[in-house]
Amino acid sequence: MKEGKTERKLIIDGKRMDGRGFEELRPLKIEVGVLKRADGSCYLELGDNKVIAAVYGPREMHPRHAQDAKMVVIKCRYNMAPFSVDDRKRPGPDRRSVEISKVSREALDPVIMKEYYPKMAIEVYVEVLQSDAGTRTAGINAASVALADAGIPMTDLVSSIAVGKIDGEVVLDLTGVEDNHGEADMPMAMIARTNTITALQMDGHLTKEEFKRGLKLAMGACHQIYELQRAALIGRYSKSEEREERKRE
Amino acid sequence: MKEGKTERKLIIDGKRMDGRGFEELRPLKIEVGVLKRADGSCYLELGDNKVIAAVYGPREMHPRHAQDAKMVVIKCRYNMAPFSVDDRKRPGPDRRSVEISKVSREALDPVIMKEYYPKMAIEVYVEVLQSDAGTRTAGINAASVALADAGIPMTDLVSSIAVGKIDGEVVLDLTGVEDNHGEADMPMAMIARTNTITALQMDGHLTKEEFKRGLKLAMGACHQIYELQRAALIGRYSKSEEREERKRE
Amino acid sequence: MKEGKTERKLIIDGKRMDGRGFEELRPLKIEVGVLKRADGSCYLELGDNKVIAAVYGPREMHPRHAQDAKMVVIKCRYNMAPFSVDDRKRPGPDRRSVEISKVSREALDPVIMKEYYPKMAIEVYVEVLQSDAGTRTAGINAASVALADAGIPMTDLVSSIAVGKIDGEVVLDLTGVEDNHGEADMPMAMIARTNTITALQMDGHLTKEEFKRGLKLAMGACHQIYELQRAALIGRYSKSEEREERKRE
Amino acid sequence: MGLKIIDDIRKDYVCNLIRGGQRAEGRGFREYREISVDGDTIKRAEGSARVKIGDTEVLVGVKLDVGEPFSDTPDKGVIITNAELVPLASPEFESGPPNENSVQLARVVDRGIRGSEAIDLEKLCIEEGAKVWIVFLDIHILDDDGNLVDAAALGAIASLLNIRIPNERYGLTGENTLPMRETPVAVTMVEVEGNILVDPNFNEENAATSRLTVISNADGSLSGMQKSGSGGLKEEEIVEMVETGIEKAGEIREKYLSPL
Amino acid sequence: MGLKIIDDIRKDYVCNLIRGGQRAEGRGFREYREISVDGDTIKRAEGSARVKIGDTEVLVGVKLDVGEPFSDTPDKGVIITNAELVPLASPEFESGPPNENSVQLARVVDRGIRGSEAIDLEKLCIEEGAKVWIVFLDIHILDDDGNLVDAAALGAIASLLNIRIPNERYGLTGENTLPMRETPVAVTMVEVEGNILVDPNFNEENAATSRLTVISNADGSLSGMQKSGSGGLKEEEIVEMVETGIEKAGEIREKYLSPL
Amino acid sequence: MGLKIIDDIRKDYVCNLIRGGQRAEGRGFREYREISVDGDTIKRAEGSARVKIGDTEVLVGVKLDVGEPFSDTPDKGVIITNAELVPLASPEFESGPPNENSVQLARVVDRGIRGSEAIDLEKLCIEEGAKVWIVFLDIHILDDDGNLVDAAALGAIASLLNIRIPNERYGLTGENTLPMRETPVAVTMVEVEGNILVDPNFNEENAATSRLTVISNADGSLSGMQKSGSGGLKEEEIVEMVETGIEKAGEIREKYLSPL
Repeated sequence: MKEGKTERKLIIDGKRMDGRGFEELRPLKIEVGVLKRADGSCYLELGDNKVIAAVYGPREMHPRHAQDAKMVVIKCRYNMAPFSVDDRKRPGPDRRSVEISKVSREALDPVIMKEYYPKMAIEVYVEVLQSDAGTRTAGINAASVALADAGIPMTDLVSSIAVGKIDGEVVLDLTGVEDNHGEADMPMAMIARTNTITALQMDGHLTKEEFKRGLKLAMGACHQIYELQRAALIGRYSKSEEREERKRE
Repeated sequence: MKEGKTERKLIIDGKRMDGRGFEELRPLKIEVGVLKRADGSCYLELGDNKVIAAVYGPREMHPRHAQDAKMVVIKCRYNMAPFSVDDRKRPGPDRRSVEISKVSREALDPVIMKEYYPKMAIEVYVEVLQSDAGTRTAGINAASVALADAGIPMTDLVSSIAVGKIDGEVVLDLTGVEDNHGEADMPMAMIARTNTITALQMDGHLTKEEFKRGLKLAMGACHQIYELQRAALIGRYSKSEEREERKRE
Repeated sequence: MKEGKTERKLIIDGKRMDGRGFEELRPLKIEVGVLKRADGSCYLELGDNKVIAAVYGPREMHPRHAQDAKMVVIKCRYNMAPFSVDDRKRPGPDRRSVEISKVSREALDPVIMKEYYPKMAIEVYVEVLQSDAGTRTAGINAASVALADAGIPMTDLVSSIAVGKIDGEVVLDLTGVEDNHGEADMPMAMIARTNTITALQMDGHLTKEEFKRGLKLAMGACHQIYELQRAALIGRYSKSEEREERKRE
Repeated sequence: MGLKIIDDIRKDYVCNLIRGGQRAEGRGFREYREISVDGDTIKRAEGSARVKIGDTEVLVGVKLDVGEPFSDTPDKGVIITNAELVPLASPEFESGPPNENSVQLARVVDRGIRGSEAIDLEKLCIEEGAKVWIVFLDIHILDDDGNLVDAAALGAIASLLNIRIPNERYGLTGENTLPMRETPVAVTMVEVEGNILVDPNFNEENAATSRLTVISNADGSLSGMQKSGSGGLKEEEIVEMVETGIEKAGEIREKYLSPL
Repeated sequence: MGLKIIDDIRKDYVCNLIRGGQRAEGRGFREYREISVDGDTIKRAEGSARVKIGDTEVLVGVKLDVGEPFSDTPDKGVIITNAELVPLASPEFESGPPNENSVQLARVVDRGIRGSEAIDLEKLCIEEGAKVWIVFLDIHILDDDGNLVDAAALGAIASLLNIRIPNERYGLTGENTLPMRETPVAVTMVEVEGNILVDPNFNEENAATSRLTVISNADGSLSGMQKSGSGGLKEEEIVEMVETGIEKAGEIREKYLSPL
Repeated sequence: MGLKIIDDIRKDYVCNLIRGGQRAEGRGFREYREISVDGDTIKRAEGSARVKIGDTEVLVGVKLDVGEPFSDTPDKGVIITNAELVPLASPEFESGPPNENSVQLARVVDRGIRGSEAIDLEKLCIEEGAKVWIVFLDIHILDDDGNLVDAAALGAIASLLNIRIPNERYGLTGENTLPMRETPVAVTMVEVEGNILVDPNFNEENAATSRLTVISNADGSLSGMQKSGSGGLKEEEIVEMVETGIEKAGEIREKYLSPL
């Protein structure tokens, strides 16, 4: 909803309000395996966004008539904690979260080897604990890592980021203030290794050239994110192995 | 709800506000087979009412525990488009539409040869696109034709119309203005060939004699409607046959 | 919710507003077998509370996936009639009735011989027709009798009562006025014969000593209630037998 | 749902009896079961009535509250009628939001009261366009042995005949009795094997394919009607039912409502 | 849900055709089915349009009401877009609250209108912070033979182009036409077997794994975009789709919206 | 639902350990798992706390808003407590509206805060009868390894101890800290094989048939209690649990709430 915008300078002396350059990501922090009960989990911070993702399954699919005889069914639920936003969010799904749940599921779906588990379900849950624009991309990044942590067979990870337009400039990874006063927001998700785009939405106003520039910018950032996701997973496995070894000693 | 009535003359010089006589139907237009995806369909205009009916089935009945081992289950849903009435109607069923759905289903039920399809379901959907009093009767007329168009085995068609009382007179087929300022409304449905009444409701105030007169008036009108329903179906079949023949040539 | 309390004397000259002593129950009336369709039923008045309980089952458990292969499932629903309270209650469950339904079910559960009916369900319904504080205890008492009336195999009856604190005194069985202006309310349920407590809630403010005193007071009252429950059931059976005998004559 | 064998047997039993000119309980075809009406049983309600027709039992309570009028009737009070088929009352009823049966029940009772203009709604206006009395009429079914409509409608009108308007609770002055002008009574009939039966019990309802409720006033005029069920009726059957309905309504009004 | 055999067969049929450079109905890959736009068909609505694209049929109605603005935009009117996939329109649709497909449909159409700032919402302010016009845009699907988004978006903008503001109903004065500034048009494409198809019909939608909707304005700028489906797209495919989308939008705007 | 074989095995394992005087993790019967309380982790909330008890993890956030008071307490603020058992936290939790477990959790926590009059609600009145602060206390469960109540109650009181009232957001002046008077602490115990265990983990909860939560204040008085589970307890067990509950609450208050 771009109508809220009032005149507010978002870029001063070529720098954004938080000091970032146009093509710079916010700080990204990824922790793997943070929950006991979930089969896989990931806690992720992207700037002031705090999200947690959990994966359950493959397990029995309910209701039965929604089972797929050929492949596993992916369920995905994006949810905001009531205190994660400025005005308290009423608990339960709203139209926005229903749409984001669908977009997130479709972003992750292409990398999951679904034929391995016919009739079963894999459930992906994303909880937004604190939000500052970009929660859906943060959630997709976290969910992708949580799927790997759960040992779900995947062809690759999915990485996600938004680009947008503020003060007439195409920039990477909008904050909440930039999103509220900016001219466009374009979240996307990508399989970094193959440059395959699995999610793309656009909201606001962009020329064709701005769009092309933004898409390239987002693709580049996804490669960075991919490396951070990999590093977090490697850190996790090496720690597990250390523990294993210590046990054996 | 008759309480809204204010003093307003509905009959002037023996004529109703739209120029009709007391026993005159509004213009009735029926088109058969107007939808591609539905198994049977009918678009119907009765004065300013515009309704569309679709039939699906016989097909599998869900949920299974609601199946009937001896006969097909008829489901019926009457729904108003949000823009079909003066004050926007909130989407979704309200108490009025729940009742009308039940009355419509029971109006149609007696002509359907239900024992042909045990454990299955036939679904009837009526959408009101524009309303001006009489939508339930318009819907029953359209649904009856749509059932025939879907090839559902039926013993006969069902025809439906309302009578009412305005300015102390029993008249046929009330408009919205007449209904709002009138004294009674009595929708009914009938199997015209056997004069069997399958729906009857009354709302307002009638003496016993007015009731009897009204019932006879409605029964007569149902015979007229029946002919128009038949004509529309015959038109449809002859067109299909023409097409068939042209193909064969 | 104790916040509503305003300064109001609830005890004058050692007597409560309705003339009762501190350890005195309100009049308790129990009728067994009051409904035709239910398998077991009980109408109960406790002071100004009027409740009715019905039991259905053991019968098939729906949905099937909630069946328990080893024992019967107990379902319990506590519900208030819209006109049972000062401000009309909107129909349907609210958070309070969801909690009371759970507490009531758990209060009754320990006496039911659940292994007799694997995969089945026993349904307990409590309707509050008129309320004056203590409806959950009245409901548990009535439900316990209705279960016996339905012939459900039970190890014993469950009896229930509340104690509370008003004007600094621990007293038995609060009325609505006492509850609104009092300092604490503590409903409990008990298997009288074995002094086993199956429900206990506390709300408000009590010292440890007051709590102990209150618990003993409630336990004593449950023994009284137990005798009245038994008497009602015995009355019911002797009447049935009389009828049987008269038939045979 | 789905016909069960026991339903078939009961249906056959009822039909056989009727073919022999008989009804269970030895009733005549035009005879009601025993009726009782207990007024004012619920203290918390502004009016209430517990009605029994045979084993069918219904409790109706009326609460009054102050609220806004509808925008198209700014000078009139509001009636809101609601029916709950609570699962306590029948093995067929389920928990959950109102289904088509409870919606129809509430709407038919409501229609009878409106159609007859039983309540003088203009007298329920406190301040035009701003404040009127809202009459909540809640029908609580306790035991369903058939013919809920007649019991509910009788409970509704009986409750309304003895309302004390709680002016004091809202700091208002004014008349304390609800202005009633009419006493609509509902009479329900079914057709089984070509016979018309008044006041069907549960088994008779299931054996019948068509049911007609006729609501009429003290002067014999009609204020509401509703056919239900998946069968058809002939004109002469309907006319007979309407005449019977008006007659039986007169008897019930005389016996159970006049004393109130 | 769950792939059925008939779906597989249809999918193979569509894919085979496309591999051979063909589409059902003999259409070109970049060709729309026949489009028709009928304005103002619904009297009760302030604006409406019935759009057909091939056998897909959508009815859009706009109602205006007076209400409160959002607290963060006290000087602006409000748009509320809703889509109903009523079960009349497809054997796949079910009764019940909006599911993810109808929510997405409504939100994508809504986004196009907002992103392009098609309506001058400030002109819909009646009294700052207190009273504004609420524009209810209701999308009613009648027949789903694929590409609901383009039909719905076209119906939405066509309805909005001919709104009469019902000032008189609320005792207001002021302009009676809705202030429109832009005409966003949605163009949806799918990728099947490496080919990009414009305006997929129902079978083509099911054969495709990725779909992209591109919403663009008269000057060729973009005001919304949405990928859906469980497949991936390459950068060059997306760029090609965006260019095609802008081009086709121009043709549709010229042909169907200019006359309005 | 429905006992599964794995549940039986876990239950046997827990019971065997306890019969031998032991608990998993080597804990004593009256010993809590490791507790951590992190305050103010959520910027968007007026107060928040992340509590871990062993592997159980709960995030509580408090938001303040201005609204109307209840009509029977016109001079008091309002507390609204809500708990979400989001499916992320346990394979047993499902999406959907609050079920009986989440309702009970929220109500027990709420009762402890109300019973102890922890918040001076009169100080949350802005304008009598018209405007008060509404305190939304939202409990978000992240990982359920048993004893959610104690974690949620501790998170609730910890969040409340550090609230900044957002007067400026509503153009108000006044104190910026929430007036707290008491620090209720919940201690939950179960009975397994005749032994009382404090702070049951998930497996112990499932092995027990009765659970008792005791909420107490700094002076050792009680402000709430709740038994749950389908088992019975003896008077002496309850008295022992109450005494243990008060004692453990003191230790927790001292260690985790005094620093705040």
